[in-house]
Amino acid sequence: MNVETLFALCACALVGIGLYGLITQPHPLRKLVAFNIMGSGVFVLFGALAKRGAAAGMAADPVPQALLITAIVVAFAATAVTVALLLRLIESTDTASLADEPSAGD
Amino acid sequence: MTTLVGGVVALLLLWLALWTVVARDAFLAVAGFVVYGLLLSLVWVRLAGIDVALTEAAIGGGLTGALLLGAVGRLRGTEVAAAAERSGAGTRVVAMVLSVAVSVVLALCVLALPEPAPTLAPQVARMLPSTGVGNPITGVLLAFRALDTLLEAIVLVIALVGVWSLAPDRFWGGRPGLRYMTDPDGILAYLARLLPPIGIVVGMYLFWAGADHPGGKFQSATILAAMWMLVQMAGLADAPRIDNRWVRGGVVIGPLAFVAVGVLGAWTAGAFLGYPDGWAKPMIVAIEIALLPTLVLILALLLNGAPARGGDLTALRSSRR
Amino acid sequence: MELWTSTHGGALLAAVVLLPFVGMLLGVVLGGRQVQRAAFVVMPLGLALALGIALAWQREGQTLVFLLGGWAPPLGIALRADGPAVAMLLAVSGVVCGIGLFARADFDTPEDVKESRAAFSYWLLLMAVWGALNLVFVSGDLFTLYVALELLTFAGVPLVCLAGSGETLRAALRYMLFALCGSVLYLLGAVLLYGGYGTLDIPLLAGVVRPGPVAWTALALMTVGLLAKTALFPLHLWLPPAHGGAPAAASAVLSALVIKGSWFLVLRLWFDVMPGVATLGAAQLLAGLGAAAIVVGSIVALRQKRLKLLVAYSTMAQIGYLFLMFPLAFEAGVLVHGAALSAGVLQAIAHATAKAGMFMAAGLVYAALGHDRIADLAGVARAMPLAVLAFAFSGLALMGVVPSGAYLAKKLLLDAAEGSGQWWWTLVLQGGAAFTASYVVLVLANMLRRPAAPLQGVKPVSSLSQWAALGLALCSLLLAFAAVGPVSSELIKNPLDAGELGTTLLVILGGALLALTLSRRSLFAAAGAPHSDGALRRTTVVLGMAIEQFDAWVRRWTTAGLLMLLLVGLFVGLLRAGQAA
Amino acid sequence: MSFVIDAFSIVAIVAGLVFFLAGTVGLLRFPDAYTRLHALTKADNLGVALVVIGLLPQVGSVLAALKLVLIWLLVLLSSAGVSQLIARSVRRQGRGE
Amino acid sequence: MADFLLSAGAFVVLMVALGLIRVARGPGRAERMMAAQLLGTGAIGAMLLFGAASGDGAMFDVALTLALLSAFASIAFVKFALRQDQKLPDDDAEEAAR
Repeated sequence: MNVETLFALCACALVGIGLYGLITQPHPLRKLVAFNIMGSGVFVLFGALAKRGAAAGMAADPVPQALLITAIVVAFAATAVTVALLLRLIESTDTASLADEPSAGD
Repeated sequence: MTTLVGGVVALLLLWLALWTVVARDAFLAVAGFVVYGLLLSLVWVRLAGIDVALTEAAIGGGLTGALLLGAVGRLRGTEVAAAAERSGAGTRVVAMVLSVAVSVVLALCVLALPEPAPTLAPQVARMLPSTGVGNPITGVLLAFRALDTLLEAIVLVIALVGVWSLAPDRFWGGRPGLRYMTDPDGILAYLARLLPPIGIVVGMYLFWAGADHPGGKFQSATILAAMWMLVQMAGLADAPRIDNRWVRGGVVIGPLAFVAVGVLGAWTAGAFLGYPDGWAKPMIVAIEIALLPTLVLILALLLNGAPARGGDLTALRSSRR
Repeated sequence: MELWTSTHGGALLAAVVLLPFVGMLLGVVLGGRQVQRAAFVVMPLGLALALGIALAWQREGQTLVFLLGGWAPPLGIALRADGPAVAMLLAVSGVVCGIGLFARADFDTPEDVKESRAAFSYWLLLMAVWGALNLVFVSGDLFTLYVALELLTFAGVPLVCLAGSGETLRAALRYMLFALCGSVLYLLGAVLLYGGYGTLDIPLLAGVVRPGPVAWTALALMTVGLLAKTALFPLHLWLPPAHGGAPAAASAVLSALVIKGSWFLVLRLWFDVMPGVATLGAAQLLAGLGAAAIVVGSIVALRQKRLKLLVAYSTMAQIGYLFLMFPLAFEAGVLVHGAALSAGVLQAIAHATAKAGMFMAAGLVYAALGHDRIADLAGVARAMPLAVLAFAFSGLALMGVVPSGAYLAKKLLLDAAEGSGQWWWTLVLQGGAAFTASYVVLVLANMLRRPAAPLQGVKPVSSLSQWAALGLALCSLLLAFAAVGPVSSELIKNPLDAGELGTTLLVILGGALLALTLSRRSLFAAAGAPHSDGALRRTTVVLGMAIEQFDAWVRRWTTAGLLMLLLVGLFVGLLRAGQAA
Repeated sequence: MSFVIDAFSIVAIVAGLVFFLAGTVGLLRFPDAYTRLHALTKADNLGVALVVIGLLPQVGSVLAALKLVLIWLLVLLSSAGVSQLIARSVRRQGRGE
Repeated sequence: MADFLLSAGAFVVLMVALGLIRVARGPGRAERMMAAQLLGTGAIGAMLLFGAASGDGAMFDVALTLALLSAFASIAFVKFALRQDQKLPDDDAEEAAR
């Protein structure tokens, strides 16, 4: 098996691991970490596909690699916004639960 | 040999990911994630993506790690409460089965991909000379798909506005995040005096190299932002007020200059974001130079978070009214 | 048709995307009161650009194309505007302007303040949402569309918690995390498509995509990811608290506009990227989820105590409506641009205008009374007739009364259902109108009721805001006339025609019946008075409670997450099975 | 000549690897935080240093050699500073024995 | 030579990977942090060896970036995670504002 197929398969597993954490971990910060793992799985998959596309004297297809840089920066921005939201939520309610409040009256 | 190295790295990566997801508490998960980010840059090197490896090393491991670590320190008691909401064993089994199923389906797709792989590399190789830059990734980011790069800068501005909007009214206009105490032992301050000059040199080097070799404004901006944060963490400098004119100007100068160069292109080359013959490289460099301060500022300010102290007094009055 | 060279007027597409963003960037640096001014400069300009695009599109008689930087796909990025895109561009510009007028009163920077957080953020985010939506409509590249989706999320989430209360922060965080999950699934699908076909340009992809594991998985992942962002049942866990908790001017943006972005992208994927991969079975599943959304959303709406939450659940139900057209758009086993697609776009526009008006009306009531408890709305009709009229008109428009846009959409879909022999969608379409009528009747009955004591302490609200709400509601109610060009005018009947009047009455009657049987409190019970229910109502109340419980269960994070994965599997299976057959 | 250079590189790199091994073993086997820290810094300082020294004759350009030295200096600096910080925080918590 | 460098890199990765057991076992945050530091150093070392093996000088840039950013992450570690017992200065400011 060549290195790109190996990492592509590894990336598929990473996506699954991230999904599992995203669904089962109750704390938002843990979900965020799981999201980042899942995201990196997608990125590695894209990177492996880029490596498959090596041609014309280039070691990899540069288009996916350029897109990846954009995607990594966007994922960082997403993480930053989520962390800010989470910290503000903790600051104002002292909880971080995502569940509905047991509705009291209205 | 290469496959063996790849296999070792892949196995480690999977183990770390799994461990991070199921770890006992949030600190462990984040510590695992930081290590995971370091390993990921090794993966990128194996995948011939030096540019991506640079970005991942800088953002994935460094900035995201610092962001998450900062959050872990401020969780207060929320983790204990969250543990009570842990899903039952049955749910976890179902989730595991479904997640594995998704992975398997994806793996089958990967194995079903056509051979030889479709690629745009030959087209990039053919068109790259007309852009005047030697690094194909810079060519894609700033010529062929310049719109994406412009939009990405705008994404960052919007994310920053979103983060700022979370501030309590009384702190609006003030300084974000924590005021770090000066380190009593002086070691941190020592590091924070020593590392930034090196970081600035490395950052500028990557920026300069980016036109023809791996590197570029993102990687450079991330390093510079990290150095600035280091100085802040050591208590040597404070985060800027968010109503500071220079901060506001710096945040938007990059995308605005990008649009301006794009309009210039529409005028001289007949297409928005186009470059007239022979002018591609200077215009690309101009965009990169304008984007650099914006990226440094926004990345650092995103790490700083929402304004949390020293708000404008008039705002305070009106919110109490 | 030329899809890979710039056409006349193509540059307008770049302008319409960048204008709101440039306004936003200038707003950041100008700060203070200038932010609002920048927004009010951008609004008429954006509307004019959208009109210019519509005119150029009509003159060219084909899809407008603009190649950025002159680079042709697959290397470069093309912006394209076809019929649906032009219609959505126009509608969104109009709605943004209406919401902008409404929001002037709520998000004004006070005189004694240099810059207020809420105003600064609101106007910037409004412009960001607008730019992102325009990009979604005209972008011809799947990765640019991913960036546009993220732009939309980052701009939409902070709008939820502008008020800053704990409950809205929680809603915003939930929205953010679920939406992020959706975008990663979308990106994963796009990555697979690139791996399989080496391009992300929509027409280029459409030419080369063949049914197979890669295409099936990609379409399933992207569709489910987008459904999570659109909040189609059962992936709606974030919608009710987010839309119900945000300030009215923000709810209007979220409900009328933001969710349309990801919905439109589903449309693009199915109709333009992979029309040959999509199968009737998968489309039936999509529309089936829509039908479930209508039933569950409407019944839970009836059981709400607060007006804004009721309107939020109504949004959930209306989202279901937007997906009913998918199985009706098949011709000879292939999805085609036709009457059903027009009906879908029309439905989206009708919902955008009506729902914006409805949220505004609810917000006005809340602002005036200081609460929005449905049971205590008696006497509001007398105190603020304009707002109540806006609510009533929006409600009628959503029900699909002639000559509203929803009416025309329903008509087109009914024809398509009849033509393709899918009689069950006729039932859903007609029943859906009755469900819509039910909560509108419930609210209006409470609003029109004579109060036990005259209403005290009603705060004055901006008349501009009231007129803006009424204006949008009227737009929706008269939308069918605007569509006369593309569709035959014979479809629009006189609203007082015996047949039409009969249908309208039947729908309202059905709605009233539903409201009577399923609402939280009996319609006849005066506020606070003891009231005994009959046996039938006792049974239906139990049913209503059961559905409410079911909704609460579906909206739990783990349930929604598992359902999301399950849906991916179902879509892959149905796409595969359909090809084999 | 090239044989001598290669041999030198191999010897230096293998020595570096030994220190990495020692660092890991120490981190795993040593009884308390201070001694573990001691083991860690060996890998940081000497492991990387020997690898860098071994690689220096292998790289072609002065710029690359400069980068190598800079990397080593950086690792040295941050390792020294950070281990100090760790040690102090361990002492402050009264843990370590 | 390239094969030797490559296998040396793999050895370094394997070695520091063993150090990960410390991240899992702890017991304190300091130990986990040490293991992370070791892995950072290891990744830099491996990157250098891989870079020399492939003859691609740009990999040294990655190692350089890694060295800078892992130092930054380590300091953030110490600053945020090891001093949790200390009160955050802005908490006082918050209290005063209330």
